[in-house]
Amino acid sequence: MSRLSSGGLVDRTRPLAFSFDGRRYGGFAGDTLASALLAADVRLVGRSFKYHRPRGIVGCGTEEPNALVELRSGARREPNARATTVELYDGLDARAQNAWPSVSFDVMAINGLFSPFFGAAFYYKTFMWPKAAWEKLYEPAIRRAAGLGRVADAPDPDAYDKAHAFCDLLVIGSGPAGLAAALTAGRAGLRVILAEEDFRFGGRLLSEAAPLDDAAPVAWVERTLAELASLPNVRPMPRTAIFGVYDGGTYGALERVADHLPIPGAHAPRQRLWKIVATRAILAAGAIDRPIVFGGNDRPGVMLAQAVESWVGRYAVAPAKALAVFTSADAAWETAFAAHDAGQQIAAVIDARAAVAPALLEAAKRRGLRTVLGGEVRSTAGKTLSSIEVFANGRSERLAVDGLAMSGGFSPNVHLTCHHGGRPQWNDAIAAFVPGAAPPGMVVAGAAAGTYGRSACFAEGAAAAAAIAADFGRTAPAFDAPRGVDAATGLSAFWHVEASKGMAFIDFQNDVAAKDVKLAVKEGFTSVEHLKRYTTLGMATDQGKLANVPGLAVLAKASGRTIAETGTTLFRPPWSPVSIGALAGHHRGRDFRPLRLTPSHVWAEEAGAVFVEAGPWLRAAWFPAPGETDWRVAVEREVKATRTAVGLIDVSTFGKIDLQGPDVGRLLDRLYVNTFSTLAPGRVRYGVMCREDGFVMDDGTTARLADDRWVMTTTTANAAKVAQHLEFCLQVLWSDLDVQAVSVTEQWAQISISGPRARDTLAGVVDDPAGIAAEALPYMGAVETTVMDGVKARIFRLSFAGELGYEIAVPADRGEALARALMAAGAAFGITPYGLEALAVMRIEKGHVSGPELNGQTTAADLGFGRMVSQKKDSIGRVMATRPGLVDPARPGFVGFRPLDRTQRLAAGAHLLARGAAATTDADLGWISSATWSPTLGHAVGLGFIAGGAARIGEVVRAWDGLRGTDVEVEVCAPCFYDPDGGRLRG
Amino acid sequence: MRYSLLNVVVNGLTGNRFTGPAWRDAAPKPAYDVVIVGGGGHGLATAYYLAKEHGIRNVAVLEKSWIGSGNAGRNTTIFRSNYLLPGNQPFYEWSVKLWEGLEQELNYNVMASQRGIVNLIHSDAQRDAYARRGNAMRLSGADAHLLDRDAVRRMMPFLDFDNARFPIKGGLWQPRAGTARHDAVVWGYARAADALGVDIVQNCEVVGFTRGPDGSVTGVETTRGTIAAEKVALAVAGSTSRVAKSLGIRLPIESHVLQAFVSEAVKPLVPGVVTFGAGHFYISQSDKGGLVFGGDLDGYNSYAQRGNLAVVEDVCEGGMAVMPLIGRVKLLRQWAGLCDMSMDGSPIVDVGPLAGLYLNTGWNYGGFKATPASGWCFAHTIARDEAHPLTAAMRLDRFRSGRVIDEKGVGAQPNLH
Amino acid sequence: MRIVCPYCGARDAHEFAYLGDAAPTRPDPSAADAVDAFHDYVHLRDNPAGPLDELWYHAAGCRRWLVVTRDTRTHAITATVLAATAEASS
Amino acid sequence: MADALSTCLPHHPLPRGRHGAATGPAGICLARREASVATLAARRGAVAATLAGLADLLGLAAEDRPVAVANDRATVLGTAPGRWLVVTPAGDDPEATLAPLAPVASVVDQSGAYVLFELSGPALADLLASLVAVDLDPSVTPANAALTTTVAHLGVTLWADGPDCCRVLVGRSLALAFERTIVAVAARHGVDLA
Repeated sequence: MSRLSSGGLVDRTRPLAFSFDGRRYGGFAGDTLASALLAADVRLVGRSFKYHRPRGIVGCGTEEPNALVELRSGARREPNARATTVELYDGLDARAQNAWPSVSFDVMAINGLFSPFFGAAFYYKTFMWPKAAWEKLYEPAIRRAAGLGRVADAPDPDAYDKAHAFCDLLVIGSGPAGLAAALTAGRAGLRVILAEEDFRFGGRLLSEAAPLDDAAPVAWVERTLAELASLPNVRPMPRTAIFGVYDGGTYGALERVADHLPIPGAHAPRQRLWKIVATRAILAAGAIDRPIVFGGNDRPGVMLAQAVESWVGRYAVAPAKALAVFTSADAAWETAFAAHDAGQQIAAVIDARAAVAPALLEAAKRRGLRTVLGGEVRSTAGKTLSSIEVFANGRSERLAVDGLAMSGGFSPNVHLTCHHGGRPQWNDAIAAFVPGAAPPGMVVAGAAAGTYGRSACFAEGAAAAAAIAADFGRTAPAFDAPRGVDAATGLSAFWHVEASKGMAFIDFQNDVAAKDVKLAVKEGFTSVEHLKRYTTLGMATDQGKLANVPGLAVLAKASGRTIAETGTTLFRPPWSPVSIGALAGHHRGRDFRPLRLTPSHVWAEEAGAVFVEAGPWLRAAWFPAPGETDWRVAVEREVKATRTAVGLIDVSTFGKIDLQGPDVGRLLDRLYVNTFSTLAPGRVRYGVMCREDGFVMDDGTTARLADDRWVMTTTTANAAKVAQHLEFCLQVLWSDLDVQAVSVTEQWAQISISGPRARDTLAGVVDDPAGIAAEALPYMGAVETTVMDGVKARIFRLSFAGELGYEIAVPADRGEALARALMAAGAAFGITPYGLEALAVMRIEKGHVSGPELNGQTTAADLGFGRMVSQKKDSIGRVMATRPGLVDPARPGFVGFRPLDRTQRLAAGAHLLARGAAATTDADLGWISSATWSPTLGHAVGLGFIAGGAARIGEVVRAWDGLRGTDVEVEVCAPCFYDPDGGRLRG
Repeated sequence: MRYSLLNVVVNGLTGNRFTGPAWRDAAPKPAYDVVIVGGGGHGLATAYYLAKEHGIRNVAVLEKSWIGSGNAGRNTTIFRSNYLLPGNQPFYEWSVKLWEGLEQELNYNVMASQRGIVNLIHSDAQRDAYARRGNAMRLSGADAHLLDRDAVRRMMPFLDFDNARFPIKGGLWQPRAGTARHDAVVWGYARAADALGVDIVQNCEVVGFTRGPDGSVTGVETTRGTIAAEKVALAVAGSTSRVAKSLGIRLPIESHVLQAFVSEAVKPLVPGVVTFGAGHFYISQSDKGGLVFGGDLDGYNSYAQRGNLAVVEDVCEGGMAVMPLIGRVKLLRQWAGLCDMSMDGSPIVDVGPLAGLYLNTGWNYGGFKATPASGWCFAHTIARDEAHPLTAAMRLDRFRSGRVIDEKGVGAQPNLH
Repeated sequence: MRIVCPYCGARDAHEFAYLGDAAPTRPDPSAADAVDAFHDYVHLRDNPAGPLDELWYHAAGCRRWLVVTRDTRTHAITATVLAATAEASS
Repeated sequence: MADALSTCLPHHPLPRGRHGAATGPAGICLARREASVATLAARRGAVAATLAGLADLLGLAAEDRPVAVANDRATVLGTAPGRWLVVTPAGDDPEATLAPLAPVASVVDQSGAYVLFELSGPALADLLASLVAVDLDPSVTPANAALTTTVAHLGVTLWADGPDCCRVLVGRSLALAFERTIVAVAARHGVDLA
């Protein structure tokens, strides 16, 4: 048990139990899983990616590359959770991952023995023989060994929320610079959001020992937070990581709402995705300690000095019984002093520098700490660290320590400044990359900008906020910085112990060692991007937060350049990994997209409809009668009933657009290939609409209800597209036209009845039966009238099914009533509701084109509408439709097909081949776009396109369907199989 | 030097004493037979096949940055030939055939892995359309199978078959499709081309062209001097319009960004490539274990190589809709590639439009899979001054003639392809 | 990305549908060279890396077509006006 | 997903009553209200004339911007330049009511097209922050704003109707989807479906 007897910010009155790899341990509220494991003397927590070497806890936050665990189990199992950011809760259950059978004995560790051969990118040079072996043998093995944690066993049971926030200033990070900035801007009255990734505000102040205003720094943090909380214009957001900077001042943020609980509270989300729109932002994300590259630096027990400071200061944990420090930076000395003062035994402070500030030596002496100047650690020993080999003054010495704190200086967290392509700049003075061009509206303050030392960070944060407040025309009161003594921040660049023994790692998780970088350079991969991609350096789950700079240093030396010359790879979003569930939010399962219901839906369900998803809509597919199990039987019955009596279907999903104004006729003439301006009031006309490139966009009927009032219908699929196209014509192409187009798709329920008894049925619901008499309302006529005792209605006499038919439109809220009324009125005539399947059968029998034919690849001529195209006027697409490729007689044209052997079936998707032709692309004559069994004709019928089109009618070709193993001889015929002269429509 | 097991062992034992640069860091010569502008997969493959298949070895590949820095290094590494139209399908099928032997051809393990692709089907109309496509694939000699719901379930039980807004009704399966290690493809072609004498010149940006009295292209002006060339070939996806502008050419091209995403590494889950038929989402899993996925274009012209959040959400919604068990898998990195989106969604491989100039562009978001065949056919076009039969339909003049290759049928609207 | 709709105010770009370069204007269909002119109008684009006047449609808002001036390198938007100026005037 | 949604298919009406958090008062109340609605679109160049006509006809000073202007007879919502949604009491025939405007504007009855919802409760602000990607701070969005926008892939027009209360027009075919969205997003507050 390594918990210090006093100090820290854990709540010793709230003990928590948790388990790791099946063993039970205890911790306190305020612990992370990592601090609790260290307090319980658990050092070995994982295995590395390639060599499966033992891995411990290196860092204390988001940067952690090693201590990745599987958190929770079953459907809630989260792979690759960072122990250093997992807030401890009672009953927490975690397991080591990427190790078998156990983390302490992992058979895959044998890879380590082959490390001389498994160098950088070795796999590009081998595994090629024999040819098949890569996929059969090598790759499966590699895949099994690779990967880290396991995905959950079942759909994620938790909810994920989304929210939007807007502010004048977003402050990212709540260390000295962030708090000073938030307080200054808040006092100035700006709308401020203070986002902190940690579950506690304060940043490094939570770990540091040096007092502020003569008290522990946390006291000042608490006072500051209390004031911020009291300001209505300031919103502090804990557990909220800003992960991405997007355009227009949009920041992506992930709030971990319930990750610190066993499961989210009832109905509460697990996480919330925030989309924060901020006019300005101050990045105060601090800096993280940098590892040193030396032999065995990956051994459990070797950790960042900054982390040691946190274990001791914030979590009251002594991370080792005997701890050595290896550094080239003053800050690590301060860490050693603080740790020692808190009760952590310090074996030695080893500094690569030959000389350090006398004050440091003095302070060490005062504490009786051993110091080694000009020294370096060349190797380490132990499964978990048991000793280190120190070389100094020409001699080696082995120190028995079980902990080693390392620091080669700091890497400012410039990540977010790169999200708009800004390239970090190398700063020799602090041997680190500092922000280059930041995204618009963002400034960087404090350690993230390379400014070290508390008072400087306070001042910089406050100044940045004051300047922004001024831009908003507000004045900020001077920031009253707390009194304190700044720690020493001197350092000199030190990267790599050249005389290391054993593997000296740069990227701990991906097992990239110094020798790999040198090999990459030798093989010509000297661009930083090539180095990264060739060695996988910086591609681990920490995205190079620790590895990048040391890697660049080794690269620079090996390729005879400076780090400034090598440059660095770009950080891209997200700053820290974001769960896919949070990015998806509530749009899951059946609620992935909103479902649109037809006006008669409730009636249809009562009538036993089987529904099908049709784009955004849910529509009736067929209405099985009692005892009907085969859908084909139901569909056949529905078709026959419609053809012989009367059938009913809800067609409200068609797009409908109300057109008013003096220029509607002119507009329609330009939209449709055929002429509409001549259409008389009370009449309906079928029209075809093209894109400007000459291909068909949509078709439908448009009725002229009065001189200056028209209503257009579009296909269900193209409703939105046509409406947008129409507004384009009115607003961009011809804004001189006085036309008001209003979508009324939702306004009108439209129910179609077709069949010989359609008029008799309709008579039972219209208030004025005379108005629908054959002569009063002829085929393609339209009338505004009333039904069901005074309900406003529009009746159009047309039928997609090809019978005497009417489409009756009433306000959508009356659609269900209309369906019921029609069913009642038609009962005596055997009215039968039908669904999309029967509709499809009947439209194919009639040879009407639909989605499969109007696929955006066909012209009006292809579809047999050539004669409809008016040459007396211009219309969209007319000119481009004259291009040779569109008038080529060899183009596939629209025809019908019937099997020579009438017992055979046809399937859409079959291609057409000449008799005896080989099945090759060159021999391809066309395809069948729609096919069905026709109950009316008693054989299969198909529609499709064949090279040459109608000219081939009468020929016999093959409908070849290699995919489903059929090859059927078919006769090419006219597309209309049923009532070609349309007598039944006019009946 | 040839890579072999022995080579790996020897270098392992000798601390890599017997290894050297994978390709020479060449300095540009004053003149070449062929100068290829653009050191991406297509440019390097073109150089390789020029040297290998046509004996033209006095070739330079000019790259303004590091080779593979464009879309070759920012894609989702999928190859397939599940195309519909005769102008496309045979070309992509030839590409798959080249992928199948690429390791041995290049003596470099590009990790081409034929894990298969399944396009999920969610409606009867979609099944009919995929049936037409699958038969078109078979006509060109490709493999295609129509799967029913149960077959898809056996293959990928983790998909949502029970609670979906758009139920899975089957799939179109091409077993020979797969993925490859994208960077390795670039390095493999570079190393192989270099071995045949091709000069690969990095950090050499083309800033202009030299022209003959007749207006023909006679060479390039670069940041490393003027280079004369019998033939200048453009393979600069993402920058085509900018380069063409300096030649006074306007093209049926818009630059758009396509985002791609990778998750943290997880143990094997997704066997091959899966595409969601009712939303914008497709996914595969890399050998390292990362889930590699993407969706639709951001949808507006851009040279920013950066995507926006709304599309990230849209893609992840699609992911959760088909694979609701990945909710706790974490997105590790997002990036974006610049796509030359053409007006019909299909590529342009052609001689001209100026004498001495050769055009390879408009690969939309499908350039990676085409890399081998694009190099193969473009090399032929350059060497013979005529279109290769497999790219005969991909000429620039098709927009004027109307013989477009519009797989999606959305017309001259690049962001919809 | 946020677009300030002249009518609705600042909205996320996902509320808008994109068309593209606003410069090409529909040629005279009766002109002798109409086919060539339409070929250019429908297909050819300057596709500049820099400021571009573009047509966006506020599909989820006022359903007006807008001309948005946006830099294709930075996505920075400097101006937004209604495409049909006549629409707004009274 | 909130519990009710996982057990209730999206094409079946949600049970009325309490959803989500069951303890304490409901944070959100969602109720359907009856109303008549019409789209009023000024003819080309007749925006001023239409506004004047509205003033005469309904006695309210509507504006050519996205705001809600109401009196006891009607609420007029600006939805686009020269366009408004006119909300009148249920049972009204808006095409008849607004007929006098015919010379200067098109009138289209939309009473069947929309379902009018009333959203209210102490958690309304939180809910709107989740749903609406618009800055609702008074300094940016006036209290009388009429927002036509999307919430969770649904097109809506919404405006404030007193403190902690707003009204939302939703397409009729999507009304159930809208209810599901509210129940899912506001589950933690507790939702009362009236």
